[in-house]
Amino acid sequence: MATDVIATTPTAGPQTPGSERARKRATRAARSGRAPGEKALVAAPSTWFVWAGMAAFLIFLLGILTSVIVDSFGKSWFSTWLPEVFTPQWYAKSWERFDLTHVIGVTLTVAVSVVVLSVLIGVPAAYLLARRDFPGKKLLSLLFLLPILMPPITFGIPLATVMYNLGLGRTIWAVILVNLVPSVPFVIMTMTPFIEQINPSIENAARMCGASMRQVFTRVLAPLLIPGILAAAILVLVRTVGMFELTFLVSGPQSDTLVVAIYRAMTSAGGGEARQLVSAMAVMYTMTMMIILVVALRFVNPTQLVARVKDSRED
Amino acid sequence: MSTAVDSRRPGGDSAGAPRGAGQRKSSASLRHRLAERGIDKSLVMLVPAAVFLIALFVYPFTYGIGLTFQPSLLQQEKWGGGIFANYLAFFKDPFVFDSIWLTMRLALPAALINVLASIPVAFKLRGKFRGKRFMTTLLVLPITLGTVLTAQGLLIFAGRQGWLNRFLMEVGIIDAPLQLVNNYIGVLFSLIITGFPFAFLLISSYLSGIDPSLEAAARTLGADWKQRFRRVILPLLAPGLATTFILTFVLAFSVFPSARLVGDAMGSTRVMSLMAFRAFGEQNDYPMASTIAIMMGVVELAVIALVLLWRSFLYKGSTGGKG
Amino acid sequence: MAITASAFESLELKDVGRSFGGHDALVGLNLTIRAGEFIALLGPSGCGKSTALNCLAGLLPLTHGTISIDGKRVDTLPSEKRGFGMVFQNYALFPHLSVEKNVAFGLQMQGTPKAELKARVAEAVALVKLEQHTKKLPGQLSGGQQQRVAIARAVVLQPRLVLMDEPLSNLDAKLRLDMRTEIRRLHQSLGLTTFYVTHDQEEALSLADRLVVLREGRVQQIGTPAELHNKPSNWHVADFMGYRNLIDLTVEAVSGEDVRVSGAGFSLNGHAAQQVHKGESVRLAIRPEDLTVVEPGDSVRDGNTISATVAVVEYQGREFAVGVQTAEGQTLHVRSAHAPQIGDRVTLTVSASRALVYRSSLDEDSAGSTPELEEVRA
Amino acid sequence: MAITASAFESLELKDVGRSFGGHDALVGLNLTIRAGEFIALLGPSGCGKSTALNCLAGLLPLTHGTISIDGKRVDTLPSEKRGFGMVFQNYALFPHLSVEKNVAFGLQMQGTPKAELKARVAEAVALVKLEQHTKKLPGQLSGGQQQRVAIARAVVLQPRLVLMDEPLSNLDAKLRLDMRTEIRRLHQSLGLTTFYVTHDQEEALSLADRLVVLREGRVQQIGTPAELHNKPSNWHVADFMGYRNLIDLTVEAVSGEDVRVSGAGFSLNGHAAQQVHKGESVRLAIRPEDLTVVEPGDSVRDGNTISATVAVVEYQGREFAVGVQTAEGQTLHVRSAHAPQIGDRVTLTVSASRALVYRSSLDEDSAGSTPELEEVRA
Amino acid sequence: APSTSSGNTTTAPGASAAPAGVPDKPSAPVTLNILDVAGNQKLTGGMVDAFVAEHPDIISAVTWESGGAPDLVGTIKPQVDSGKLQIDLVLTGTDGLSAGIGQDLWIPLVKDFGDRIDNQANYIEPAAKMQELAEGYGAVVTYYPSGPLLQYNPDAVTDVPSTPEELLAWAKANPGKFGYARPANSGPGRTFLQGLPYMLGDTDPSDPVNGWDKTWAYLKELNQYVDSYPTGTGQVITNISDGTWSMIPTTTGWEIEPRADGRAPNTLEAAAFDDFTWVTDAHYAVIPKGQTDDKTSAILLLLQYMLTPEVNAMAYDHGYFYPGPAIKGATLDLAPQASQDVITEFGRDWYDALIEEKPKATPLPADQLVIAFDTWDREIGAGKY
Ligand SMILES: Nc1ncnc2c1ncn2[C@@H]1O[C@H](COP(=O)(O)OP(=O)(O)OP(=O)(O)O)[C@@H](O)[C@H]1O
Ligand SMILES: Nc1ncnc2c1ncn2[C@@H]1O[C@H](COP(=O)(O)OP(=O)(O)OP(=O)(O)O)[C@@H](O)[C@H]1O
Ligand SMILES: NCCCCNCCCN
Ligand SMILES: [Mg+2]
Ligand SMILES: [Mg+2]
Repeated sequence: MATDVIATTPTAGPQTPGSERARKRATRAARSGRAPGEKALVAAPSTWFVWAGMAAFLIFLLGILTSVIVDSFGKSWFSTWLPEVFTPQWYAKSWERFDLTHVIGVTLTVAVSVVVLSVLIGVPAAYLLARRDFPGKKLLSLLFLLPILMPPITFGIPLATVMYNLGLGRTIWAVILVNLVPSVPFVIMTMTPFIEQINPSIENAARMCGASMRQVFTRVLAPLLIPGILAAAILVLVRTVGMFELTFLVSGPQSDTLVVAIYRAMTSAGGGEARQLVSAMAVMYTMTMMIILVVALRFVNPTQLVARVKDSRED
Repeated sequence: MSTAVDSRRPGGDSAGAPRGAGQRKSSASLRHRLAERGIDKSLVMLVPAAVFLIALFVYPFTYGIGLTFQPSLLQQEKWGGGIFANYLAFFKDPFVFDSIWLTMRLALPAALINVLASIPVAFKLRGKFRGKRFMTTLLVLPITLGTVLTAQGLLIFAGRQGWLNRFLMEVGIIDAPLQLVNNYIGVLFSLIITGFPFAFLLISSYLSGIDPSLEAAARTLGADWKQRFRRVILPLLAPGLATTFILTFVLAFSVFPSARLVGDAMGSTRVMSLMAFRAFGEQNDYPMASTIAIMMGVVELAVIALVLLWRSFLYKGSTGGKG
Repeated sequence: MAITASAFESLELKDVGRSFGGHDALVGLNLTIRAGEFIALLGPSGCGKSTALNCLAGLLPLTHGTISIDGKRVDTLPSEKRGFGMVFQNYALFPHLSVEKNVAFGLQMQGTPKAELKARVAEAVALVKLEQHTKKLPGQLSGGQQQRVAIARAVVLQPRLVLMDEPLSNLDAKLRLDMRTEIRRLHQSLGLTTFYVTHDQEEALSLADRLVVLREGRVQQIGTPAELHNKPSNWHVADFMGYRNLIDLTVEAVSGEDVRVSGAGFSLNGHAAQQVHKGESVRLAIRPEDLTVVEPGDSVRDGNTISATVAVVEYQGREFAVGVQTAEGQTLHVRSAHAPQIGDRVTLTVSASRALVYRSSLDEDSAGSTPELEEVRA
Repeated sequence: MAITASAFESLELKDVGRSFGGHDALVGLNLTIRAGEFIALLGPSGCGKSTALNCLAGLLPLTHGTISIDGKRVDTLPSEKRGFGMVFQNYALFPHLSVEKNVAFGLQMQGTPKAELKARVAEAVALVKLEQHTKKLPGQLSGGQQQRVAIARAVVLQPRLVLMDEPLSNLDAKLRLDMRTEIRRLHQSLGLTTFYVTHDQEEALSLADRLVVLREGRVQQIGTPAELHNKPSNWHVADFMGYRNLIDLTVEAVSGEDVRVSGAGFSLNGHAAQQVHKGESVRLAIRPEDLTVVEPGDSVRDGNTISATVAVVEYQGREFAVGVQTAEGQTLHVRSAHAPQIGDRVTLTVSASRALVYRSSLDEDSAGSTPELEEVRA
Repeated sequence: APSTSSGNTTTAPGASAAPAGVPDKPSAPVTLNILDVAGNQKLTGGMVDAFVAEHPDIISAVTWESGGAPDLVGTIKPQVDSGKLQIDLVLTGTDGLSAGIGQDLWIPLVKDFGDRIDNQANYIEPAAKMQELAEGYGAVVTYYPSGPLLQYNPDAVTDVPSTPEELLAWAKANPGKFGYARPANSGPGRTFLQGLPYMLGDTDPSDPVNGWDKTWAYLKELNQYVDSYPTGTGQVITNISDGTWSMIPTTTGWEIEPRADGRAPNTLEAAAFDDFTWVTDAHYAVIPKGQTDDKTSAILLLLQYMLTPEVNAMAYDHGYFYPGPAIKGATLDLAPQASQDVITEFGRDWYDALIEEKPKATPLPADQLVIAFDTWDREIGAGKY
C-alpha cells in the first residue's frame, strides 16, 4: 500500500508550499470528492475489475433489451445481424391477436385494486405492529413475513386449489385475492419504518391537545404517512404488475394480466405464437413497467423497491 | 416542605389508603392492566389484516398440507404407503426428488454471485457523485424487464445466432457458437439479471446504514482501505449480507418461468416449481402438486434457517448509521 | 379573551407508582401541587422523571396510586380529557402544519368557533413572540423557535396544568439560557401551574418554586430551591446539587450537629446534615465554591485546612476552577480567584457549616418508617 | 512504555479554506499550533468548525491553503498517514469490537507486537478508568464511558495531535462537567497537543490555552480565554462570550476609548472596544454579572444608572438572575444578591470599563489585513 | 373447479336430456359464445361468419374466447354444474375433448342429434376415424394428417434421412443440429413421438408403457445428440429458422404456415420418411351440458352447415392445418382465393399424394398420452444433464 501512496503523491521535494500546482491538485481532489492520497487507492486493479464487471452486466442488459425491441420491429430475422424488413405491424397484430385492450384493462384493474386493498388492510396493521406490544405479536409478525419469504408456488398452489374449489378460479377476483397475499405483508414492511420515523410524542402531543384516537389518525398520522403510503402503493403496483407465478396459477384467458398473457403466448399449445408478437408484447410490458418505475423513483428511494427503508429519502 | 415524602415501596400494604383502594384495583386497574398488556380497542385495526392472512394464507396452506395426505389412486398404487403415498413418491421417485438438487444447483450459486458481485458495486456507488442516480437507475432497470421478457431477450440475444455469439465469433474469441440458452447457464443468467438489482439495492442500503464516521475513525487510526474493509465494514455488513443472501435466494429458489423458457425444463433445470406446476397444471394431480410445493417451502426454509443460524453468531447490533 | 390558566385548588398524587414488568420505574410518589406553583422534578437519567410526567399526563397507565384534582379522580380519564398541556423534549410539533395551525390544533379539537380560535391563536403566538413566523412550517424554524411554538400550543388551551419534559435539553447553551428566562416569564405572567422535568440542577433551581429530587424512582427530597441548595437531605441530592466534592471519611467526634471527621490525610469540622455516630463511615459533601484556596493574608475558616497539589486549572471567567490532589490521592474541586500553577502546593479551607456530613448509605433515613436496609446500592 | 505524545515544534495552517460547491464553509484560516497547546475552535452551529477539523484530519480535501508540520507539508498525506488521533462527536466506536479491541485497533494497524500492544492498551484503558469494562461492547456502555473509550482509542497511538469534535455535546450536564475535567487532566498529564471543537463557550474557556472564534467560516478572534472573556473583538464574539445584554444605541461623545452612548431611554459611559465615531449606531455589550442592582448603600459606578422594572427572577444558588425591563421595553439581564419582587422598580449600574461599545456591523475591522470588504455578510 | 375425482357421471341439475324438445329452428335468433381451446378459430371462424351472414334469423351474433386446453375443464365444469352456461360451444382438440368426456361435460351430440348433422356421413375416412374417438360427444369439424415429417435446411442437410435410423445417424454425425420440443408442450413433438412406434415396428403403438420398447430406446439414443428440448414449438421454429438447428420433425401445418407468415425462411425444405404412418389430428365441436333448446338447435344447424364441402373448404386457411377439411369434396378450388394463393406458393405439391398413399392412425387416447408424456419427461427429458 505504501508504495502506491508514494507513487502518486510525489510531493516531498520540488513542491513549493502553496504553489499553483499544489492548489490545482488540491482543488481537483476536492472536486472529485476524494480525500488527499485517496487517488492511489482508488486506482487499484480491483476498481478496474468492478467497472468492467458492471460494464459487462450493462452490455448484457442492453443487448437483451435491444434484441427484443429490434425483434419486435423486424420481419424475417434469421441468420443475419438485423432483420431483413422493419415493420411496426407486430404491435398492431399482437394488440388485436391477444386483445391487449382487455389484457391491459385487467392488469390495471388488478393492480389498482390490489394497491387500494393492501394499503387499506396493511397500513393500520403496520401501525399497530410498529407501535404496540400485544400478546401474539411475534407470531403475527412472523406470519406476515412468511408470504414474502416463501416461494410463491408453495402457497400459490394450495391457494389456487382453494380458489378453484370456491368457484373463483380464473376470475379477476381470484387474481386480486392471490396478489394480496404478498402485497399486504409488503405494505406492512414498507410502512413500518415510515411509521417508526414518526416520533410517538407527536401522537402524544395530539392527544394532549385533546385529540381522540380517531382524530390522531386522521389529522396527524394520515398526512404524515402520505409519503410512506405513496411509496408502498407504487411498490405494490410494480410488484403486482410484475407478479407472474401467483397470477398465472389462478388466472384464465379473461383474467390474465400482461405478464401472464405474454407467457401464454410464448408457450401456448395450439402453436406458439410468432416470436415477434411476443416481443412486441414484451416491449409494451417493459415500457409500462419503466414508466411506473421512473414515476416510482421520483417518490421512493431505489432501495425501497426491495426492502424496508432504513433512511429517509436522500436528496 | 418535605412532609409529603413517603418513599415506601407500595407493594402489599395498602393500610394507609383504605378508601376506594379496593374499587380502584377492580375497575381502573383492570383497564390499566389490559392496556399495559397492549390490549385495547385499537387492536381492531389488526382485524382486517389478520382475517386476510388467515383466509388467504393460513387456511389455504393448511388445506394444502391436508391435500398432501389425500394422494390420488394412481400414486397410491404406484408407491403404497396409504395417505403418505405422495411423500413416498416425493422421496422415492428420483425424477421428483432430484429436483431439490437441481433447484439448489441454481439458487445457491445465483444468490451467492448476486451478493458477492453487489458488494464491490455498492461500494463504488456509495457516496455522492454525478450520475449516481443514473447509474443506480441503470442497475435497477432489470426489474422492469420481468422474468418473461428477460427470457425472451436471452433467447434472442444469447441464442446460437444471437448478437452475443455472432460478436464473439466475429471477433474470433470462439469458433462455434456457445450454447448459452435452453440450459443451466441460461437460467443462471436470467437469475443473475433479475436478482442482481435486488441484491445491489439491499446491500447499498445496508452499506449506507453504516455510520461513515466509523470509517473515518478507522482512517485516523491508520487503517488503509483493505483494513478498513476487512476489519470494520465487513463485520458490520455481514448480517446485511446474510439477509440479502436469504432474499435473493428466495427469489432464485422459486424460479419458474425462466426455468421453463430459457432452461432445459425436464433436464438440467427441472426445478421444484416446475415439478409442482407440472403436477398441478399438466397432470391435474393437486395432492401431489401440493406435496411438492410444501416440500419446496420446507427445503427453502431449511436453507434460510441455516443462514440465520450463521448470522446469529455475528455482531448484529446497531451499525451507528441512520436508523 | 386573555390567556389565563384554568384554576383548581390542588392536584394530589397519592402513592403513584409505575413498574415495567417487575422493574419499578416510579415508586410511591406523594405530592400535592397547588395552583400556580412551578414544580421541578429533578434527577439523573433513568430515575423515572419521564415516567412520572407521563403518568400524570395519562400517556402511561399507572400501576399504583391515584391522581385527583380537588378530590376528583383524574387518573381514570384518558389523556385527551384531562385538560393538561404538555411541552415535549423534542418539541413534537406537527411537521405538516404551520406554526399557526399547530397552535390552533387543540382549539380545533375542542370545536372552538372560528373567530375565537383566531383571536386566541394570535394571542398565544404573540405571547411567545412568533408573530413573524405564523405561516412557517416547524422545519423552517430554529430549535428555540420550535420550542416556543410548542409552548404556545400547550398554553393556548388554558390548561389546568402544564407538563414539560426536559424542554430545553435539545437547545444549545446560549439558547437554553434565553428560553429558560422565557419560560419563567410565561409562568410568572400567566400564573400557569407547571410541572417541569429536568436533569439540570441549575435549570431546576432557577425556575422552580419547589423541587422534587428523584433517585431510582423514589423521591429523595422535596423543597424550595434554597432548601435543596443549602441543605440537601442526603449525599445523593448533594451530589446533584453541585456538591462536587464527596469524600468518604470517618466520624471522630459528634457534638450536636457539629461533627469532626477525618481520613484521606486530613480532618475537618463539619455539620451533620443527617444523624451520624462516632466511628461511622460518612460522606462529606462540599461545593467547589465553598472550598477555597487560602491566599496569603486570608484567614483559615473554622480551623479547617487541607494541603494539596494543583493538578488541573480551568478558566471560568471570573474565577478559576482548580482540580487539586491531596497526598493521599483524593481529588478535590476548588475555586480560586487567581490561576495557580500546576504542581503548586496549596492550602484549602472551608467553613464548618458548608462541610456537610452524610451517612454513607442512601437508605431511607430514620424519619422514614421502613427498615429496608438490605436494599442499599453503592 | 508510558503513553506520551509524539512531539513536533509547530503545526501551521496557512490560508486554509474549503468550499462546498461554491459555498465557502471555511475561509483563510491561519493558525500556528505549538506542541502541547490546547486550542479550542468555538462558534455557532454551521460556522465551519467540523469542516476545519476534518480538513486538518485529512478527511476532507482542502480547496485552499496548506498545512505543514515543522515546515513539512502534511495536507497531501491521507488521514491514515498523518498520525493524528481523533475523537468524534458521536464517539464512532466500532460497535462490533469490545472496548479493549477498539483501543487496540490502531496499534494492530501499525503491526505492534502482541506483548507491547497488550501493555499499551491496558495502560490507555487504565488512563480513562475503564479497567472494569474491557470486554464489553460499546452498546453496553453509558455515554460517558463510550466517550472515554473514544479518547483512549485516540491517545493510545501517541498521536502528534488529538482532534476532538464536540466530544461532550451528547452527554448530560453533570457528566459533561466530569468529562471536561477528565480531558483537561489527560491533556495536562500527557502533554497532548489538542485541537478541540465546541459551541459551548464555557467549555472552551475552561479547557483551552487559546481559543479561535469562527463565524460563517471566518476567524473572528484568536486569543487566550481571558482575552476573549474580557475583550471580545466584536459584538458577535461578545455575544458568544456571555455578554447577554446587547443594546443598540447611538454614540453621543467619544474621547479616546471613553465613549458616551445613549438611546433606549438611558445614556451610559462605556469603553470603545472598536473604533467608533460620534453619531454612529453602535452595539453596547454588558455581561449580566457586570450589570448589578444598586442596593441601598451601594454606590453608582462611573455615573451609570438605568431604571427598570423587575420582570423575571431566577434563583442561581449564590445569587439571583433577574430579568428587568426598561420603560422603553428593553429587556436586560442582571445579577442581584437578593431576590427582588416582580414589579419592583430597580436602579442598575455598570462600570464604564465593563460596558463595551462595538460597531454594529461585523465587517473585518481595520486591524484585519485583507480588504475583502465586498464579501461582507449581514 | 378441478377435482381429483374423475368419472363423475351424475347429470347436472339443469341439463336438458330430452332431445325431443329441441326445435328445428330456434324460436328467435340466438347469440353464441364460442370457446376455442385449439387455435381453431383461424380455420372455422370464416365458416361461422358465413353462416351468421346467411342465417341472421338463426344466429344473430357470435363472440369468441380463446384459451388453453388444460384450462378447459376448469372453465366449463363450474358452468355445467351450476347450470349457468357462459360458453355455448367449444372447439377443441382431442385433449380437451376427452378431458370433458371424463368429466361428463358434453351433450351426447351424435346419439341425440346425429340425424340433424347427417353431413357427418361425408367425412373422409381418416376424419371419420377421428370422429370415433369422440365417442359421440363431439363432431369433427376440421382434420389434418399431421406428421411426422421432417423439415430441414438444404444448405446444411445434403443427405436427407429417409428412415429413423438414418435420422439417428445424421444426428450422430451432426450433434446439436437436430432437435424437437418437449412433446407435452408441442404438436410436432408429440406427433414425432407417436409416429415412431409405427416406423420402428414397435409391438403396440397404442401402448406407450409396454409396447414402445424400440421407440424409447431410439429416443434415448437420439437424446445424446440433441442439445436441448424447448418447451414450445415456437422456439423450435426459431431454431430451424436462424440456423441453430438444421433439421426438425414437423407436421404439414407446422411446415407450411411459418414459412407463409414469414417466421421461417421459405428456403427450408421438407421431407417424408420412406415408410411412416400419419398420426392424424382433428378439431371437434362440443356442446356443454345444460344448453338451451334454442341454442342447441342453432348450433346443430351451424354444424350441419360447416360440414358442407363448400364451407368446410375454408379450413385450408394459410396451411395452418393442411389440408384442414374433414369432408369429402372440400377441395382446394372451393377454398377462398387467399388460401389458394398461399397454398400455391408455400404448399408442397407432393403432400397430397403422400397423404393419399401413407397409412393413417389415430393418436393415443388422452390418458395414454399423459403416460407417454410422463415417460418421455422421465426417460428422455430428465436424461439430459
Ligand atoms: N417502556 C418502558 N419499558 C421498560 N422500561 C422502561 C420503559 N420506559 C422507561 N423504562 C425504565 O424506567 C426507568 C425510568 O425511565 P424514565 O424514562 O422515566 O427516566 P428519566 O428519568 O425520564 O430519564 P431521562 O433523563 O434519561 O429521560 C428507566 O430505568 C427505564 O429504563
Ligand atoms: N458535505 C457538505 N456539502 C455541502 N455543504 C457542507 C458539507 N459539509 C458542511 N457543509 C456546510 O458547511 C458549513 C459548515 O459546516 P460544518 O459542519 O463545518 O459546521 P459546524 O461548525 O461543525 O456546525 P455544527 O456545530 O452544527 O457541527 C455549513 O453551512 C454546512 O452546511
Ligand atoms: N392440437 C393440434 C394443434 C395443431 C396446430 N397446428 C399447427 C399450427 C401451425 N401454426
Ligand atoms: Mg426522560
Ligand atoms: Mg460540526
